[in-house]
Amino acid sequence: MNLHPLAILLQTGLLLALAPFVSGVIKNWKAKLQNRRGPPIWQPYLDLIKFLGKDVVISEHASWVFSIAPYVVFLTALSAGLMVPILTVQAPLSLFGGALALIGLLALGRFFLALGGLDPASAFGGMGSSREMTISAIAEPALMLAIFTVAITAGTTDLSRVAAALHEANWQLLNPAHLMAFAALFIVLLAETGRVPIDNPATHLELTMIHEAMLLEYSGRLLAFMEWGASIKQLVLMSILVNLFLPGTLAADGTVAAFGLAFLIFVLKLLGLSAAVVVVETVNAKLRLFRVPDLLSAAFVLAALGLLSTFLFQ
Amino acid sequence: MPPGFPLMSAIFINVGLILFLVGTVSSLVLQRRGNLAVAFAFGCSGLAALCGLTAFITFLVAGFSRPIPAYELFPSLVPNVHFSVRIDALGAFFGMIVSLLGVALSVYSFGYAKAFVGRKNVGILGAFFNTLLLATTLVFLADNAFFFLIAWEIMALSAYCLVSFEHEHDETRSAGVLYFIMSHIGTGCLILGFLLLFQASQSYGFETFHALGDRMPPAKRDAAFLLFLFGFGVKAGIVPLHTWLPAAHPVAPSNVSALMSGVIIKTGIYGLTRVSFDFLGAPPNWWGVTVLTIGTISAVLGVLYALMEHDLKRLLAYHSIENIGIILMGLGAALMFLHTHHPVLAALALSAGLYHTINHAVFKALLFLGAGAVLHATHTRNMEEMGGLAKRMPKTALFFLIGAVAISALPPLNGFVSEWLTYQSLLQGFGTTPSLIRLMFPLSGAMLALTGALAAACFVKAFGITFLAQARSQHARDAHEAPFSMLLGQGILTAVCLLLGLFPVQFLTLLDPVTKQLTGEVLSSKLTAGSAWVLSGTAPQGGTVSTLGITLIALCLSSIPVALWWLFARRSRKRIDATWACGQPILQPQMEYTATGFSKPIRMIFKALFRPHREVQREYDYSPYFTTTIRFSAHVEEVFETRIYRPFRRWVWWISRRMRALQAGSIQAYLIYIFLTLLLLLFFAL
Amino acid sequence: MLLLSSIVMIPLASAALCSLVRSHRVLAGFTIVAFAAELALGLQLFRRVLTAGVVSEWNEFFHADALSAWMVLLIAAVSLATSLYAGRYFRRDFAAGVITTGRIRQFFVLNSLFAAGMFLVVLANNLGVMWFALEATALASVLLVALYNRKTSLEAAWKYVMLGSLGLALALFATVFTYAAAVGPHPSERLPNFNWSHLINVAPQLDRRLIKLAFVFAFVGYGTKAGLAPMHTWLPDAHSEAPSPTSAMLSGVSLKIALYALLRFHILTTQCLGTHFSGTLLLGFGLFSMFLAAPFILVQTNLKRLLAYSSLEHIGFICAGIGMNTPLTIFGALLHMGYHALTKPVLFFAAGNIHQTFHSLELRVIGPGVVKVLPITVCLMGLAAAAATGLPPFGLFYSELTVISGGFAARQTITSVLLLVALIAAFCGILTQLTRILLGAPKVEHSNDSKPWDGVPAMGLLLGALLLFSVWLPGSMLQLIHRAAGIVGGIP
Amino acid sequence: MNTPITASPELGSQLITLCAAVMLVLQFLLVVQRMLLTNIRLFALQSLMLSAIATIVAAFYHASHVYVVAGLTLVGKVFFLPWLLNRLVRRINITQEIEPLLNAPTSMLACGGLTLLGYIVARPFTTLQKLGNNTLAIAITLLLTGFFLMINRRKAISQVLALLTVENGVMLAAVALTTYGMPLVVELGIFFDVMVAVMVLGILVYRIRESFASMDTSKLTQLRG
Repeated sequence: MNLHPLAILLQTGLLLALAPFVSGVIKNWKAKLQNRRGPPIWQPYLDLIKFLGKDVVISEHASWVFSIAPYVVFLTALSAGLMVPILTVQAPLSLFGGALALIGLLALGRFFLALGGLDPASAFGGMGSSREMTISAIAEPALMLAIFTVAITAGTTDLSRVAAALHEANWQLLNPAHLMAFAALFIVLLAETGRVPIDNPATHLELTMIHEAMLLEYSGRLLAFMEWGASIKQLVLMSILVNLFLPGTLAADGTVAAFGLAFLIFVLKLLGLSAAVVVVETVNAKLRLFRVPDLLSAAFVLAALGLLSTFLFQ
Repeated sequence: MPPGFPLMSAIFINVGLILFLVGTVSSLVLQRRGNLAVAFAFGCSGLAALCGLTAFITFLVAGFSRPIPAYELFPSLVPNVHFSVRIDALGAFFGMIVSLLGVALSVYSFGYAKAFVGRKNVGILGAFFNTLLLATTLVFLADNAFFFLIAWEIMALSAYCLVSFEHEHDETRSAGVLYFIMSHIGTGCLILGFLLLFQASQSYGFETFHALGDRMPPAKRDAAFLLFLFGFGVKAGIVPLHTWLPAAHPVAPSNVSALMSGVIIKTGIYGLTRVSFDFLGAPPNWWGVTVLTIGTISAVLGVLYALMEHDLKRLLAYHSIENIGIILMGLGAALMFLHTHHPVLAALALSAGLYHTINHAVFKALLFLGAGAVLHATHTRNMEEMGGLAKRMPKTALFFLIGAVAISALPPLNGFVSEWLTYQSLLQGFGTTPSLIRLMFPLSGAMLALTGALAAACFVKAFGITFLAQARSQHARDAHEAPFSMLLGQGILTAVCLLLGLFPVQFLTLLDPVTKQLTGEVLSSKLTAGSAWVLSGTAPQGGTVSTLGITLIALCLSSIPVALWWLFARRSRKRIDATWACGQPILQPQMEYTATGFSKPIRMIFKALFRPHREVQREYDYSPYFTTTIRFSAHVEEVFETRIYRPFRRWVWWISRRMRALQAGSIQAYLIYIFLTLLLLLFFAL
Repeated sequence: MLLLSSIVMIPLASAALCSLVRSHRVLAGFTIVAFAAELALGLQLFRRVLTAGVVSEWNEFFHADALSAWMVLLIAAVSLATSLYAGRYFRRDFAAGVITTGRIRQFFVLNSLFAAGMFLVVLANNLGVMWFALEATALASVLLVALYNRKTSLEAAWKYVMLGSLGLALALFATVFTYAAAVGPHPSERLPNFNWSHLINVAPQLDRRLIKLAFVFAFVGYGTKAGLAPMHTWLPDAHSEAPSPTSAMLSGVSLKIALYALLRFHILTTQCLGTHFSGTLLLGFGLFSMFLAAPFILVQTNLKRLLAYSSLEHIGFICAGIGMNTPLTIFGALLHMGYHALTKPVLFFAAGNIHQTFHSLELRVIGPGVVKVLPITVCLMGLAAAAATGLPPFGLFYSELTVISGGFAARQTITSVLLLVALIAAFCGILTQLTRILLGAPKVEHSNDSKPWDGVPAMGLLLGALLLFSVWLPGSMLQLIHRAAGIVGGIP
Repeated sequence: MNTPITASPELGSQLITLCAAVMLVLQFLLVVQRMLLTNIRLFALQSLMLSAIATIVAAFYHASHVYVVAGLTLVGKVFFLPWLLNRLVRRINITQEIEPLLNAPTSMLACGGLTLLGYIVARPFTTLQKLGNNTLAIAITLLLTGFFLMINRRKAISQVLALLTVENGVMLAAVALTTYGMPLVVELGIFFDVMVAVMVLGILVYRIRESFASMDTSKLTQLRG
């Protein structure tokens, strides 16, 4: 198998374009659900353009790490996105790495995000990085175990092959292992994308914010790439969920029609998932930091059960 | 392969060994003339290591999977002792590691040891540095148990002398003693293990030990395995035998710490591999299970304790425990695969472990050298007094950052590759056995994930608190960049990190002889998917990864930000301004996040393990609501130290004190002893 | 030429000469010359024994086999080193005013007598004479221990002489019983032959019960003199209170000489009763001594007592090695004797230097950081300590490993494991204690030693020999030790 | 039995047994007696018995060299040593042993037990001893009780005396077991050794007395551990 430049370009464009849309949708629907008017769906695009144009203010204490962090976050999220099958079973970069590489890349992005938070010497940034690293650390085992559950049934960590395997196996979703893995991954998704009940993307209250705290000192295009990278990461994780657990609808052949169809269904699936996220965010309150581990360990247990059930039902 | 090739490497090795000796002697002779001693000692060690490197690499490249015949270094004049060495793939691989580090560390030491000239006797430092390298190389080359043990003990002895180099501090002395005692106990176990083999084969030769286990009674075989596991485990610093490691590694001079964390603890891995794959024959299942479990526990606990440290070098030492654990996961899985007769998977897991061995050697040495440079610049190991060094020593900061990324197993660097291989082998291990045991694989995989994430957290803390933000103390404020040779030493290791990360397939060919020797499988061909730049899990459709590809793609994608900048932000300016300080006039360093604070969430989450306790002293003038000064200190309890080692030590002292009463000084009592002995023997005789 | 008799006579002569002169230098000179000559003669004897097997003189009054030759070598070497060290040592004591010229002369006289007695022990053919010689060494060494005439040294000497002569009385019983056995049930007009060379041939015909009883008494008696636990109680006192040269002699050879006497009985018993009885006793008490020594080392507060306990541990190891009674273990044990004889005096010499610099042997007083005050002494002491704790590249590592692997080869696994455990325990103790005092920064500022090279020749000589023989055991010496091991193991 | 015996061996044997028994009795007296000078005299008597035994052996068995032993014992152990010790005692004017560890009755009891033990140990060898009955048993008993005496007494002098009684026991054993005693050279060696030993002990006792102002050896407990 070899690389299709066209596919790469296409998927890159898709990620760049779709990511702000998803966050916009979620913000908007959440507002609606809470009887507010809320920002328009395309608000994130406007924000990005605005940020890109603005001057950059850099802290006097910050070093070069501060300025490269946003680009690392952006690029890692983007290249991670190229390993996920979105429209076709065959992800453009599945040859360059599967689930493990994807997790690794996202972790690399987080690494620099946290460093960027520490660099301006403000207490908030440090607090944010500390919490971010803690939560991701305890989210990691659940994530890995869930991935393992899927990968074991497919026999590979290559997401395209996993998708393909599930594609052939008709309607795998009923498999309890997958249900539990899905649930686990959903919780991890909430944690990784900084959603209620783990984090509150809307707040700027010092003591509760996590992701925002790290971005506090960023401005201008640096902030733009930070935000954009975050939303791309969110899109990537969501598309893993939707495409690995409901793979039936990925485009089988290369015809334009098939692509179009796949794209539509993909967007629908995303909207469905976003709706779920919105509901969860609305009906739940943010957890205290030290209650978060309980939630994530619940995810871990779910994934472990899923694994156990693959073991039992084979 | 060209004939006489082994001869070549043999010659190179001999030259190297002789050079080490020359280095030892010359630096002892020149100890009065500090700088000259430094030049000679580290010059010789560097050249010697270079010779060794060429020899071992040529050997591995030529791919001798079968050992070349042993030869005597120098004729022994003592019966039963033969100073004979042989080069085989495993030994050559580890020899390559020690030589590689030897080169980089010697370069680094030129600048580093200068700092001691006049203050301490650098001649001693150089001499024992050479001896240590020499002994370690011989450990990997020794061909019989007697010689192996001699080299092993000399290694321990010189390491002890290096650890207690700055013996003026009490902490250093006690650490050295603890290290030497535990290592000696370990050596005792090794002696017993080897003697069990000797009992079975009536010989000391490693040749005759090969696959000896199959001819031994199972009980003795298992006993030997356990003895070796203990003996080599002490050296490798597995939990719960690790307590000496975070004590001894930090107090040594940094180039020595790098050597110890990089290579010396790897001798334990070497021994374990040698014994369990070469000597003891087909392993029963519980060996693999034990090693895998120990590995997992060591990995998780190691990184957890590392997170609690704010002493930079102790933090790194704890990470050595973690990485030893990861290596052992690979070895344990390999043993289990051997038991279930999956040689290819065994080869995969083994190469994962060995790959991580060399990776850890490189980036841990790199990090210790960085820490050494920081120590050299700030004269403190306490991270709470550092900060802002990225501006004052940018190159060191860059090297340290790369090391940190590598040890956190982040792509595209070498740590990621070896852990990726470990994941692959664990993943495929699930299918190898129908029994419930197979759940161990994914679970330890999850623990490995936890370890990786915690390591990332820990190094965000290590790098962030040490190098970023503003300086927390005067030391840190007037820090300066390290001299050239120290930077060069770090640079070499950084380059190796990148190479090992970006060209794994090419490197794995060097491992072929080893896997061929130990598992009978050649791997590198199975590990390349299509192009030579893509690494693949061995299974028919295992995952693939290409660090090089990822890097290139990322570079291509970075055109997007550039383009966007050109489109929107060409005219935007960059302003430097103060960080928002909540309305305070200026941002005080005290307002920064501290290392202790950074790791507090983890400390709270795992409080069952850490049993943290804190002391807060606050002073105020007129009302407790307006505190003038506040002093906070948090401690965690090291369970093994407080629950196992300290009580045992107390018990020993108590017994000994009690026994002194026997020698109370009264001659009557002494006469009674003799009298009773006489009566006893009279009864015994009649 | 009368080799053996001259070996015994020369020290006596030097003793006589020493009693005449006053000058310290001359005294030291005499003894050095004498013992250098002894060493030469010892090598001569070594060659003769290798060729002839057995050398005897004065119609077999003197009698030397491989075992005796080996012992002669050890005694000569240690005595030479001691006399090299003693001269300078006492000159410093004299300068410090702790000792009078008369006492110094007394030391040199008694020291020569001490050595002469030991030579006689190993060369005497008649067991009675052997006993007599051993008693002579005991008396000489008692006066040496009491040389400083301090309260503590008198106390030590008193305990030493009481326990020692009691033990020797028991040994005398053993001798009598053996003689009775030699006489046999049928008394005859002519005196029976009480020579070793005769006894060993008729051993199998001797009365078994008498020999057994004799061995029990010999074991307790000579065991007391050799410092086997629990009869060892005099040992740390005497070693710590004697002047350092004497401590070196006591621990370096005197203990081993007593052990030699015990071995003679052991051989007789094995010939008569088989190996089991005496072997078991040696092994059991050897192990007991080792395990007793370790805790005392760990909590010791006095430097020379520490070293004394380490000697106890080594003697125990040697006994155990011989008690295991396989060719390999006995060979290892005899080799260990040699290496230990070369190692331990160095430690005592170093302790002497430390004592004279710090005017105390209490570890607390010597405190941390001796290395800053006496760099060279500490360096040599460190080497010797590494050797004594059985670290390579020194020979004791080799001999210890030989004994233990011999045990394994003979399937005496448990015993060997116990031996190893005891060795490790002792190692831990010595390492902890010596690190505590030698390394570190001194508490109080001591004047850096004026004469750093004091005692270095003696220590250098021994350490050099040790290192040499650690990497190079000449074939002839190996042959000698093997023969000695054969004699001990009962292979005629 | 091809031993050429002229005078009636029974008589000799009887006499020897008698003397040996007397030695034992004297030993018991030593155990209970606390006056030092008396102790010394008792020891002298014991030694006298020993030399008597030697003489008897020499007379009844034509072992001319045993006369020498007898003579030496007489000179040395009956006259010289007691004289020496007397001088020592007068010099450091101490008249009697302080309270021993065990009081008189208990020590008698202990010695009785030790005698029993001596007999048990010696029983297998009754066939071996040529002269007298149970002389070997008595010799071993002398050893054990002497040992006990050393443990029980605290004055340096009386410990020396106890040691000397042990030596007597050895001599007795030598005579009893081995017809003609040991070879002369050995006897001489042993004898002079004992002499020297006692002198050394004397010197030490004197020095101890000087520097400790006492002879109580149970006070010598500086060296511990």
